[in-house]
Amino acid sequence: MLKLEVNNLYKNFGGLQVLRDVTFEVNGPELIGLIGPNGAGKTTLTNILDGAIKPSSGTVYLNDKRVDTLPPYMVARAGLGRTFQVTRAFRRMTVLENLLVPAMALHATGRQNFEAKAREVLDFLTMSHLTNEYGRALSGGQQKLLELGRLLMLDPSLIILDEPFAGVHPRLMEVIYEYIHRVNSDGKAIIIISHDMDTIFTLSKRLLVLNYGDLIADGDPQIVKNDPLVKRAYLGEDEEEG
Amino acid sequence: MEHGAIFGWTMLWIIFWGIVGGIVTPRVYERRNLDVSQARLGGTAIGAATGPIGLIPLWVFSPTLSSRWITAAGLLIVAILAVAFARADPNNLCVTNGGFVASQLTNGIVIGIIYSLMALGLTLIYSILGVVSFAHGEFYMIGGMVVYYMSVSALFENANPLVWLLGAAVVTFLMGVAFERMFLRVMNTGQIERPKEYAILVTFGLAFFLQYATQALVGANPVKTQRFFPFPNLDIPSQESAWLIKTTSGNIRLFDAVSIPNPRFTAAAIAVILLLMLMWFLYKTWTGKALRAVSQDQQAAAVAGINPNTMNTLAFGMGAMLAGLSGATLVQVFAWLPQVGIPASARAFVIIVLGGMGSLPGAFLGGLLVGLVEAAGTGCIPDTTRAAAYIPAYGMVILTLTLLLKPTGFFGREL
Amino acid sequence: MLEIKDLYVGYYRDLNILQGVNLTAKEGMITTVLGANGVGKSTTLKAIYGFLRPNEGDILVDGQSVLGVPTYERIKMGLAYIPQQPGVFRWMSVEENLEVGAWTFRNDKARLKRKLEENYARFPILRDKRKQLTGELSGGQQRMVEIGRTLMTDPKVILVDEPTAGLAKLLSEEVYQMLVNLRDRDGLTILLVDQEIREALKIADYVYVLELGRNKFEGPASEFQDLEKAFWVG
Amino acid sequence: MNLNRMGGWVVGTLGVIALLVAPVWLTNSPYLMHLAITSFFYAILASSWSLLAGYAGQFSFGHMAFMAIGAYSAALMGYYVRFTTAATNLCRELSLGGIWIVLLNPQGVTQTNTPNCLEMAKATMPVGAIIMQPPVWAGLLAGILMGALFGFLVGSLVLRLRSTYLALFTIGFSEILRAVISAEIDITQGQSGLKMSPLFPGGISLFGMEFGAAAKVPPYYAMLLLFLISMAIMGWLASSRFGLFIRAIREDEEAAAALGVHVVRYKVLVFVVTATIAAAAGVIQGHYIGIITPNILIILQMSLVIAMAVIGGLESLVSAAIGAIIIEFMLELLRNSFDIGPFSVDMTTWRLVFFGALLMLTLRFRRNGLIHPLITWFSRRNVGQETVANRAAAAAAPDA
Repeated sequence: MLKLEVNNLYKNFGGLQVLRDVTFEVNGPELIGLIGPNGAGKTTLTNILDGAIKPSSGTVYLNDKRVDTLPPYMVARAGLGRTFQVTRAFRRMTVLENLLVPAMALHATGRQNFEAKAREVLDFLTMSHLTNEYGRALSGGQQKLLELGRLLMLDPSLIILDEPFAGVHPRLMEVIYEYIHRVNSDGKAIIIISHDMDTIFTLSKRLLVLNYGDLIADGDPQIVKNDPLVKRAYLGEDEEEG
Repeated sequence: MEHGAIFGWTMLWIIFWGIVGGIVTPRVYERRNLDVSQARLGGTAIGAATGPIGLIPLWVFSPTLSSRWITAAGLLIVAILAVAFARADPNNLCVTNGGFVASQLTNGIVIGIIYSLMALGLTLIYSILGVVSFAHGEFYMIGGMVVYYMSVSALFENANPLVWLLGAAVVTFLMGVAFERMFLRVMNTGQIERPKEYAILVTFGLAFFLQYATQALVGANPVKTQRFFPFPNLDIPSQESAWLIKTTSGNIRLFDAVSIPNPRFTAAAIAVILLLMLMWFLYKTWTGKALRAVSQDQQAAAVAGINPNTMNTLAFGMGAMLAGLSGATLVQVFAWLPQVGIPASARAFVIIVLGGMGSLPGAFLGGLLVGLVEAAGTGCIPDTTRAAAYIPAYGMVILTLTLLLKPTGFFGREL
Repeated sequence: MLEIKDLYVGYYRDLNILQGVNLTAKEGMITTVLGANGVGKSTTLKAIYGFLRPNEGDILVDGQSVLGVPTYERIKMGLAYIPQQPGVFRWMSVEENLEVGAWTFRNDKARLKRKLEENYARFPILRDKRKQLTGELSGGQQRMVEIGRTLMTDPKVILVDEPTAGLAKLLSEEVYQMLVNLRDRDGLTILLVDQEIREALKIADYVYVLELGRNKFEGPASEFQDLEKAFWVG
Repeated sequence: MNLNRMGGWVVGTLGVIALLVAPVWLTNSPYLMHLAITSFFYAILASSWSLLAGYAGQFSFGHMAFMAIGAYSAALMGYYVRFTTAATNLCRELSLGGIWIVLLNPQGVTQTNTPNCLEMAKATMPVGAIIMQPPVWAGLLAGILMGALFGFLVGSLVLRLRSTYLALFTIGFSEILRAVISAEIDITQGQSGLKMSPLFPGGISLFGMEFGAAAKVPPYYAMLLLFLISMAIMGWLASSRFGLFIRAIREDEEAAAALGVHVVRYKVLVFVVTATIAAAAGVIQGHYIGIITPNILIILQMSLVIAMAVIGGLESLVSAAIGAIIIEFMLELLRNSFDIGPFSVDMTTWRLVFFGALLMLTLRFRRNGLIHPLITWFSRRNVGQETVANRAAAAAAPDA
């Protein structure tokens, strides 16, 4: 059973407060949407969870193991996988090799043990015909899928997807939808960062809203939607209210 | 050295506390949620300068580390080292003879100005193209070669040395332009994958090519030109006591203490004029403004209608020309070989990293500093042959310290 | 004036941030493009100005396609662009910044002088600070420098990308007032992309709402009373 | 195992056999033997540089410095270290169960010569005490250790640097090393260089034949052996997780770390491995040539190695090695100067100009090198077909 605890996270860059007292928990295979206007601190939060940057204060526990002090590769091994907003396929490596990297980083055994699993993943992503192509030969959408595939090979308990739907073709979107559902029903928690409200509301069972470093809402999407704070963050200052 | 141990132990003490300060201070500042950007440099400087006396209050009160504090600590380190050196080696010229020290310092500044000129070219290229040219030293070498071969050619033998300089400028400028058009322009078209690595290797290849092409054309014998402009004989205030200025055709002596050889003096004078011309060009002409605009914000410059391709070519050509001109002024100072560009470019790299990549004032200040350090190193180390051989090493020590402590340099915009 | 027809733009051929956007900016009006962030508002402006190459579609200025024209020449077609991040030359003085704006007619001294005066009349504070480094100015003043520089060339259409992002409330009101003045006094056509829905609607003449790289709603600003409709998907 | 892979093995094995039996024909031409040995030396350096730059994306210009560190460590050991069976009580020494490792004092060149402490101690040492120069393998071991140590230090230092800074730093590191070696004349003899003993000072018998210390056949096999061993090690590394990880790091450090790759460890490790191999090559080459001078560190040497690796194919060990061998032979073939009418063309320099131009043109127009595309053409020629075939098969299958 996955458990993520984020306690009183603060982050400032120089004088700029990017995160202020962010606290939340993830229990079990939840499907969570993380939204907020530009500059709200979503990327910073992701980078802190992932270990790429250290919080100014506060702690993060993943499955009762403290991870905010760990470097990214240890956090990944502890069970947190993420994608990046801009696709980051390894361009001069084959699709198969791309998939082997996380598997072999996790286990110190030979590659033959993972090739079968990699082929399964490729089948699922409808990419098996591309097994030996180089990453750079893939189209943007295929690179996006490849990134999702790498996460399956890492087999984390919590996945953070950064803008998984940005710019993708509707047909591809279905594949990603299916991916999310399947991974979720396999018992993994997923946090989706997206600007695509439609998807967020359809997919997620719980919504976190960040605004200029504050976590202003956390709960059922339909309730969050009508929260005055959230409305103000998105629609601007309402003069009638003040 | 009579009491080398004193100096050695002082060095060890400084290094030890510098390391302690450099490691502990950032952690202290980070834990207190303070700005850590200066903590490593500041901690190292204060640790090295004052040892535990300064470090403990620093850790307890953790004040904001301004550059003034760091500069003060730096000067204190220099002072401590100077005192330790004087104690260790009381008979050294650097200790006993004030005139010698003044002379060394002046010569350091004089040579530093020329280093600056060359580094400015490199930093100009970097600020516009985002590329470090590993062939910078070869343009420097070619500038000198052009001057030498013009000075011995039948056609230009009796021409004013300024004509030779012009020739060097034209040749290196055109070579720079041609190279940029042929090999670097493709970087902007998206045809080249991983452009940074491509730029490193292709400019390195250019260095290799130019060096041996020059050697194939002119051979590997050292050449040197005569003094461009011999001094007139001056004795001020009077011939009997010329304590203010006394010149012979090959040397100038100021205040009866500072003596500068003519070639260095003229080279620096030309460099100063060139620097002023460069400033005039960059700040007063339309093209100069456009270059500065591109270096500060590429997108905004393009929006204003400035063609980035033209500016890239121009910047590379001018950078090459500045290197060529600094070589052209120095061919009357040093013996010139096809390989002479290598240490020169290594030095230019040190200077631009020290000054902050892409910063023009940084390059100027860095050049002066490297000139001074080299002068102090060569002048004060007792074993002169060894001191001369170690000249490139001083630059490397500076480079390593910069990369370790403050990778953005003096005025760095970004790493 | 400015027409965008069925535009597909993205960093890859198959990952299109814009998937068939159609927009028209009518002469002498403020046309505002709204939408949650990430739907491709800024991308649209970048594509119009040539920083991104469209995969499909066309961009017309006065009925003439700009697609083959390099970015640095689009200014000559009467286009101007004010990006989201202040694009001022930080280590140049205010006056130099404005002069760079006059790059395309740099040899016409009389015109340069006239345009400088015009800008100083428009933003008197800039006259006082004209020798100061632009990087030392406040955020609002930097915006003024940028707008002033953009106006040096007498553009017909200005593309404005979130002009008040990161500015204090008082300053943003000033900036919006500036845009209104540009429309009313100078008769400029403005294509405004914004996040501040309420404020942007106040000054807009015509509104487009994008969703995920596609047109969702459009209509005169007066018809846009239901803010939530513009934003939440119902 | 597919057909291509098998073809690769066959070609590789045939190549190795050819290299092993080549001395049978070459033995009458010491010149060709010398060329072969030198080309193996460069092949080791070019392929290890390609592991560093092509696989791991660390553009170091200090590779020859590691080679020099290896060679000088071995040479200095040969000069200043002796194994004795009795204490000297004059030199600095370390006792190891009956054997003393004695460190001689530098006798100096520039200043008045200081007497050799061992020579003076001989008078007091017991009769019959054996004084032995350290064997070649000890020097090799020392060279490798020092190479690894410096690889570790440089690797740890440049870890966080971006490619431009890394290149600047390593070029400076190389120059500083050359300055130190040239300046510390009392220890290194400066430009006149340190003599090194032959690889097999007492000669060796191979295949029932006796070879003297100056014969070319033993060093041929020594260098070939080192070449094959290092290719085997690097090839194994490149195809194992190590290779996978360093290539992932080259492509995208952040993404690799997010997938669980210990970026820091592998970046340092690749420096250590390549530095060690370069150092080993330096030791063998130093013993073979018999003298080591600071001139092995001039930028030209590094430029040549880079040209070899780039022209061969930076992203493949084998291509880089083949490129090195071909270019080394071409450098020799192009040695003969000639006259065109009144102009005499000094080919010793012009050939370098040619390779400089070729390096630039290769980078500009054939980023993958000139040899590598041939190899990939053979090994990957069916990938495209495979993709098409798989796609067709998928399309033909009824939707699930």
